[in-house]
Amino acid sequence: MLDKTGIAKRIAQELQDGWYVNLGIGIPTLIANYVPDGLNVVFQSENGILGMGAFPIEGEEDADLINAGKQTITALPGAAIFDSAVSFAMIRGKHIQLTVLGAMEVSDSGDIANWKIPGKMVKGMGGAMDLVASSDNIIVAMMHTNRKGHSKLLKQCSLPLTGVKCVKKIVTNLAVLDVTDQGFRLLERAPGVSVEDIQAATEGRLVVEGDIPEMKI
Amino acid sequence: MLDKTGIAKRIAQELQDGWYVNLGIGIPTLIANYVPDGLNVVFQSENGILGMGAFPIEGEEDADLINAGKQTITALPGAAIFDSAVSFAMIRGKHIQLTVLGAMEVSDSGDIANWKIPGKMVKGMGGAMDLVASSDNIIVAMMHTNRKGHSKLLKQCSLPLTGVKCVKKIVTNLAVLDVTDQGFRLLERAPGVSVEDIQAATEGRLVVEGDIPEMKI
Amino acid sequence: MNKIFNNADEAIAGIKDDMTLMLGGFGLCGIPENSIAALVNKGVTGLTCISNNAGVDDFGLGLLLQKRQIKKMISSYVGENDEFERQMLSGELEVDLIPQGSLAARCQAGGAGVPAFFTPAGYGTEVAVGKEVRYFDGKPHILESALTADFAIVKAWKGDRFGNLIFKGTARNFNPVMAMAGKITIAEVEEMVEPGELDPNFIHLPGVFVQRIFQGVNYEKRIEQRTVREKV
Amino acid sequence: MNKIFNNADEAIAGIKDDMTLMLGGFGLCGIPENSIAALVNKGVTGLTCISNNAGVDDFGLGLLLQKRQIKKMISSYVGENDEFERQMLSGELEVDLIPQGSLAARCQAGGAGVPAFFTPAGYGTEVAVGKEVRYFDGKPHILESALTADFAIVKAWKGDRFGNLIFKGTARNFNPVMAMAGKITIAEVEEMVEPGELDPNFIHLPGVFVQRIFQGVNYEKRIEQRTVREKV
Repeated sequence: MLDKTGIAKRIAQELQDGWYVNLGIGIPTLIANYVPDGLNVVFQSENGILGMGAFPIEGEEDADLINAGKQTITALPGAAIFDSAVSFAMIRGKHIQLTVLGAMEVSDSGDIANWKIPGKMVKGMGGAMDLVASSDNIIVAMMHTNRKGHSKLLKQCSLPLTGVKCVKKIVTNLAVLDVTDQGFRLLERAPGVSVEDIQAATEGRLVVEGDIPEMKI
Repeated sequence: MLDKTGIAKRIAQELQDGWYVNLGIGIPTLIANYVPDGLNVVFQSENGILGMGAFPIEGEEDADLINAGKQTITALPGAAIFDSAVSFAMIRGKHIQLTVLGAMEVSDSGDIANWKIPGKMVKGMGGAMDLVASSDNIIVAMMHTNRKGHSKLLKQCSLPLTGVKCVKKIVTNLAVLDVTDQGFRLLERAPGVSVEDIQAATEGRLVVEGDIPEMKI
Repeated sequence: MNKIFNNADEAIAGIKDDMTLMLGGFGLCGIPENSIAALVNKGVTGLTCISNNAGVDDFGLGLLLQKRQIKKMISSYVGENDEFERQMLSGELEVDLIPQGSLAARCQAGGAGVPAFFTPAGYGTEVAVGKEVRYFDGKPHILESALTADFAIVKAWKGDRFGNLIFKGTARNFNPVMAMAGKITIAEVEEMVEPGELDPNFIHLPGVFVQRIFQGVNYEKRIEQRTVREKV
Repeated sequence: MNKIFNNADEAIAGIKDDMTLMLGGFGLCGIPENSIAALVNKGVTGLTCISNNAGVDDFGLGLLLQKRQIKKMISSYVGENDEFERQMLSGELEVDLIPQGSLAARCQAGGAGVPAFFTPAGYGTEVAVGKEVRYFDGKPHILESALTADFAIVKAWKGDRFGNLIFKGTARNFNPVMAMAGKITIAEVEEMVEPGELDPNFIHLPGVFVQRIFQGVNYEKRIEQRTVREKV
């Protein structure tokens, strides 16, 4: 079974040289720490920066330089700063090659719910609806089940949707799965996790074909 | 009767302090030379500059600094340069207080034709269609009649339109007129021009009420 | 051409109860601190505020929420504010949540005289309820309308008396597009400079979009998430 | 991340007959001189060129017109070019004239994933023929669609290997919006600089929109209307 860091490491393997990548808050943010050596990847933050670097050295924080999670950041050489309209022009216009975000639920047709729990506090969708509606390459990073142990990979989402038929790949603490016309297709098992474990934790349609290899982290 | 310079001088009297103004090619361009003392007016050129100044001193021409007429220009202190999308955002969004342009024909309901003569060379509308469709304050600067002596102030435009019901005021070599629901309303006569002269040169509906004063240039 | 006002109190003259305001900023980054303080001081109520976020409990728009001056918030993300949560759940506060990119594009459209446009964002979600759906290249889009405001209030780094503005870092965010969309736009700046000091080639927002400008004071520039690394 | 190509000939690799190109520039100001020369040299034909103007007889896109490489022009203004006039009147050249602001907005929309938007420009004219009309606030608007291109070719002042660009003066014009709208965007620059030399805060076009960049040579920068005043 993977922890959050493991999920981030596994998703980092999906990165390709020259990609522009938007990482959501939470697990996705960790991915920036595990970019494979030799790959040039540029991170976009939707509040208006390309070329986001590491956190600043203590004492060098700049209130005017933050990411979409409102964290203080730095800008790398070659960075560019822009306004919110330009930021979402690059998102909506498909100039970003990969979007990774968290989710509360994903359906086996690729629907995603991650912004609202009716009756509870609603924090808002932020840029998530624009991101999932626009990107051709969306990976969801999340735990396979929620705190109550219920599957988050469902036939149908029960929560209000963020986007429909948009998720391409899911990396959880248990597995790597693609979303296909036939439902979730199991690609890899987390270390020490069996196909049966994954089947038990997956409510939506699950396609298991042939031998399912264990992830290499 | 006014010459082109006279028309420009008369229109310059319409300027108000603090206005942003777009001047078309031809007579309108001359207006910049006759801004009344003490008035601050900023000229916009739709290729992407606010705060257009005089022509450069010989030898100081910069190929990268032109106006929409492709003439070399200078930028005044406080000028701003921007791209074509921003330029027309300010035009379409009504941030420009006055647009002055030439015309081949104007109808007595405020339609304007100034971009195309069928069967002849068509140069294109440039920014004129955006300007006339957007501005609340459009003044046409033109001769009252064409080279053949035919009126350019018509019941209906015969040429392909640039915009409908948009012209607010017309300053010609003979007169100043507003466009009203009743047609052209005569406001002023050019020096030495009689109401009868203007009536004879105006094909569209012309409203003449009371004494029509002579222009003061 | 002189758009300079003496201070925030004078610059916000004319803002009345029940008006619609746009306020720039992302979280607490690039927010018009002086103008918000002046609005609290002025006590106008029934405001509809269009702003990406709603501040925190004791800063930013949270200050207006505390005083119950806001009737409705139009935002994309409103977490991190207990008073906001209380007012929303009790029904005291109306909240219209819209996708962040659509918020930016709707402001830009409002400033640019584009009354409506199609976007894929929000299709199939509750954001799309009641909105026209149309397919382009086989993909569904919804029709979104332009946003404008009685007053837009933005914060810039430097500005001149023509209203030309430049912003610093990611404090730019929504400020330029909201400045375009205000019927009257008020800009507060950290530093007022003489016309010509800002290079015409590198102005982020041309002055034509700004009607009032003033030199702000005592910027707190609070940081929401202070994240640092150790010096190696 | 290295998008640098050695020269125009290499940068335009993959441009084939019958493709759609966007070319930045206003008149002869800010046009991609090196790329146009390379296209002439390559001899591709049947091109649809989206560009505000069509050059003059012996410069700019006029060079491609002379060689009959252009099948169709999509522009707002095409005066000052006798060969253009001849080809258009003889029917050899298709011409689609569209309002300049709509051209800019359609490119911007194409780059921004907005498939269509409403504008007042052109309502009641032949530009509106066949287009949907809708009233907003009692005023008629027409629905315009986004423009994209197989390749966008732009000219910048300075750029780096990430594709970040800055432009000089009014040579900016259509270059940024067209750069956003190309499936592949080629930028030629007067000066290539190292990443970090361009201040991130003052980049006109973020590199994400540029796929190829090269250092141009021998810029002629011809002036169409040399207007001067006397030194007093």
